[in-house]
Amino acid sequence: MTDFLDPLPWLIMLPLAWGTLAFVLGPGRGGRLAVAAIALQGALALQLAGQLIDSGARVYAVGGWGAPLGIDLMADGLAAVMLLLTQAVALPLAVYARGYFAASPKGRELFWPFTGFLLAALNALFLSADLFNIYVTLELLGLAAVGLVAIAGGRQPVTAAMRYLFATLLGSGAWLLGVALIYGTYGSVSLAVLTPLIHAGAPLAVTLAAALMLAGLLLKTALFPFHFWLPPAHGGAPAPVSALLSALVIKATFYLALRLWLELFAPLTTVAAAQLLGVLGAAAILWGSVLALTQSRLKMLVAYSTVAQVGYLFLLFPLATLVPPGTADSALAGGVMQAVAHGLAKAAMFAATGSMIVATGRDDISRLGGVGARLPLTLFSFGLAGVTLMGLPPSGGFSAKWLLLGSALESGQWWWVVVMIVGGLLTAAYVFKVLRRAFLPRAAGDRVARVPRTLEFSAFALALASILLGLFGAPLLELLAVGREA
Amino acid sequence: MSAALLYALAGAALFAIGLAGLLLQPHLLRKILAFNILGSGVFLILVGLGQRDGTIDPVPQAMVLTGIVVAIAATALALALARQLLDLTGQMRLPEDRPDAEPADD
Amino acid sequence: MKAWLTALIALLCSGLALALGAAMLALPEFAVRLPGQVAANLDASGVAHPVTAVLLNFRGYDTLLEVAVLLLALLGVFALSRHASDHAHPAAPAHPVLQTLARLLAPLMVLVAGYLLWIGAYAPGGAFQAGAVLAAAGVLLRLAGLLPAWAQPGRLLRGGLALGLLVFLAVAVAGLPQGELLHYPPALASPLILLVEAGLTLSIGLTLAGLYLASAGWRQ
Amino acid sequence: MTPALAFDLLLIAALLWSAARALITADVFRAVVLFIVFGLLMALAWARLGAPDIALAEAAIGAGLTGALLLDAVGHLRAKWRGPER
Repeated sequence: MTDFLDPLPWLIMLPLAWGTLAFVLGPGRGGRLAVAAIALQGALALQLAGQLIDSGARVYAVGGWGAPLGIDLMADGLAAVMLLLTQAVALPLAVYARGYFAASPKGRELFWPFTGFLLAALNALFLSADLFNIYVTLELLGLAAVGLVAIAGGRQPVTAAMRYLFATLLGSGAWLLGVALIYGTYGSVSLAVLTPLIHAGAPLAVTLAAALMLAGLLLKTALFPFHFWLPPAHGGAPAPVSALLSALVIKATFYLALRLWLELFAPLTTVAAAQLLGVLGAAAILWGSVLALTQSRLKMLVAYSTVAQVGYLFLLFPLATLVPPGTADSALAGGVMQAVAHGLAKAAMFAATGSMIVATGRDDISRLGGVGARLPLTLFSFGLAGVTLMGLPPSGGFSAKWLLLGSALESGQWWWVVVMIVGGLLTAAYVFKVLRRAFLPRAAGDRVARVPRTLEFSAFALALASILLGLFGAPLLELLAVGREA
Repeated sequence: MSAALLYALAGAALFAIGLAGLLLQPHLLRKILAFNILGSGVFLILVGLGQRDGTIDPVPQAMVLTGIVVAIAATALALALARQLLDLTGQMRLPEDRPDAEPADD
Repeated sequence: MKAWLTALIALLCSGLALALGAAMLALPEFAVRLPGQVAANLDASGVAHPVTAVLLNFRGYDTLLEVAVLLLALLGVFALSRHASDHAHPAAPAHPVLQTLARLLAPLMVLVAGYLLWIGAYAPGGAFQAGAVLAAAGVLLRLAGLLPAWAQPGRLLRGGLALGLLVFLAVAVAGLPQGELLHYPPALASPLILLVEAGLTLSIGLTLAGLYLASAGWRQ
Repeated sequence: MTPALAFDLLLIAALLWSAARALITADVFRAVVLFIVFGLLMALAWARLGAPDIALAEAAIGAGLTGALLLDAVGHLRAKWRGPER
C-alpha cells in the first residue's frame, strides 16, 4: 500500500512528531497541539480498524525491504483493539490533563513531550512484528513512564520512579536476552519467520528464551508477586500520569505476553504453566483487593485496585490453553474485554480521584466528606467506574467477567469462578468505602473547592465509555476476531 | 568451538553476575553498574551467537549499537534519579533496603 | 538482606548461567542467514558499509525509535534537575594546563567527529560514534570550566536537541508517497542517509553532552 | 592452545574478574574505575569479534561517557557526605 495517508505508519509518526515539537515549544507548552493530534490519532485508529474489518489483517514492510532483512509491522484485530483503547483513553485524559495542570501545576513542564513519546511507544509496540523492534518500543515505553512518574519531584515519587526504573530495565533485559537466544538459534527476529520455525521444533535455548521473555513481561505488567513497584509509582504520580500508566502501560506488556503465548510460543505452552499464571492472577486479585481495602490514601487504594484487576487478565491463560477452540475464543474475548474495560474505568477512576484531591487539597480517604455534595459528577464517575471494576451489568466489566465465567464453566475449571466472585465482592467493599466517606457531610475546618469543569466531564466521559462498552461491545469482539480464524 | 561462541558463553556469565548484583547490592550506584554489566552480557550473546558459524553478521552488530545507546540513556536517567534521591534522603539506596542509621559506603 | 536469600539468589543466578551455557552448546544450524541478504542488498542501500546499511536503512526504524529513547532520557534528566535542591559545593577550579589542553583538543575532536560521520558510509564509524566524540568534546570543555552547565535549555538548544529526530521523521514520512515509511528512493538513498546522519550527529552529540552537562549543572 | 585462543580466554577472564570486582569492592570510586576498565576490555572483545563499530562505540560511550557520568555521581556522593562537616 503506497498511500500517503495510510493510517498505520502515521499512528506511530504523529505522536513522535508532536511529542518532539512540544519539547521544542518549551516548558508546559503543547497541550492544545496534543489534544488535536490525539483526536487525529483516534480517527486514524478507527480508519485502520475499518480497513481490517473490510479486508483482513495487514502486514506493512517498513522501508520496503520486508522481513527478515527489514522490519515488518503487523495489524490484526487484537492490535487494532489495543490501538483504539489507547487513543480512546488518551483523548479524554489529554483534555483532563490540561485542566489538571492548570489547577495543580507541579510537573506540567515536560508532561506533553513525555506523553507524546509514551503514546508513540504504545502504538509502535502494538503494531510491531519484530522481536528486537519490540525491545526498542519497550525501552521507549519504560523510560517515558518512569519520566512521567518522576516529573512532579519529591521524595516519594522519585523513590517510586527509581524502583520502577530498575523493574522495567530488568524486564527489558530479560526480553533482550530472550531475543538474543532466538536470533542465535534461528538467525531472525521476525515473528512471521520465527513462528513456523518454532512450531517445527524448539531447542532448549528457545524454551529458556520463552521463559525469560515471559518473566520479563510479568515483571513489567506487575503481576503478583512482581507488583511491588506498581502502587508507589501509580499512587505517587500526578493523576493524569497515574491514569495513563494504569490504563495503558501495563496493558502493553500484557498484550505482548498474550501474543507470545497464543502465537509465537504456542507449541511450548503447557497446562501447568497456564495454571501457574492463573494462580498468580488469583493471588493478585485477592491480595490487591485486600490491600486496597486497607489503604488510607485514595490514590494508593486505586493503585492497589490495579494490582487486583491485572489478576483478572491472567485468568485468561488457563482458560485459553489446551481447551476446545470455542472455550478458548470466549476466554480470549473476555480477557481482552477486561483489558479494555479496566483501561477505561481505571482512567476514569484516577481522573476522578485527581479531581477530588485537587478539591480537598489532600489525598486522604477519611477527609472526603462533602465531596459528594460539591462534586456530584466526579463522584458519580468514580461510582460508574467502580461498577465496571466490580463487574456489574450492564458495564464492560460485566461482559468481560461473563465471558471468562462462561469459559471457566465450559472447561470445568470452577475454581476460577470462586476467585472472580470473591474478587468482585472485595472490589465492591473498597469502592463503597470511598463512596460512603464522600457522601458524609463536610467536616468542620475542611475545605472542598470546585474544580474546572473539564476535569469533571473528561472523567465522566471515560466512566460512561466503560459502561457503554458492555452494551455495545459486539463490534469490538468482531474486530478482535480479524486475523484469528486461521 | 568458535571464538564467537566462547564470547557468548562469557556473556551468559556476565548476565548472571549482573543479575545477582542488581538483585543483591543495595547501593544504587552499584545497581546501575550491575545493570550495565548485565546488558553487556546480553550484547555479547547477541553478537556471539549470531556469528557462531564464523561469519561476520552486521545485523546483530547494528542491534548492539542501538542497545548501547539505549543503555547509556537508561544509565543517565538512573543516575539522575539516584542523585535526586541522595539529595532528598541523604542515601543512595532504596528506603526499604536501608538499615536506617548507617551512612552510604564511601 | 537475609543470608539465605542472598544464597538463594546467587544459586539461581549460577543455575541460569549454566542453563544458558548448556543451551548455547546445543544449537542447531541457522534456519535463516542475514549476512548474505545484507551483502546482496548493499548496493541498493545507499551506503557501502554493512553495519551502517542495517542501522540507517534495513533496520532504520529501530534507529528512529532509539533516537527518541535518547532524547527521552535527557528529558528525564531535565525533569529531575528542575527539582534539584540547591545545596552547593563549588566545582574545583580547572587547572590552566587542562584549560589549554581542552582549547586545543576540542576543535580537533569536532574534526574527528566530522570524519567519523563521513567515513561511516564506507567503513566503521557513523552518526553514533561521531556524536559520542562531539559529546566527549563537550564534557572536556565542561571539565575545563569553559562551558556552562545547562539545567534549563533555551529554545535554540532545544531545537538542536530535537533536530536529528525531526529530520529523521521528515525523511521517514517523505518516503510514504512512493512506497513505505522510511523508503529511500534508490537514487537519493546516499544523500538522504547522509542528511539523516548529519542531523543525528549534531543531536546525539548535544544529547549525550547534555546528559552530562544537565546533571553536572546541579552543583552550580 | 593457539595464541588467539589463549588471548580470548585471558580477555574473558579479565572481563569476568573486572565485572565481579566492580560489584563487590567496598569503595564506590574504585568500583567505578573497575567498571571503566571493564568497558575498555569490552571494546577489546568487540574488536576480537570483528565488530569495530561496536568497539568504537563501546570505548566512547560505554566506557567514556558512562564513566564520566558515574565519576561525576561519585563526586556528588562524596561531596554530599563531606558537605555537612565542613
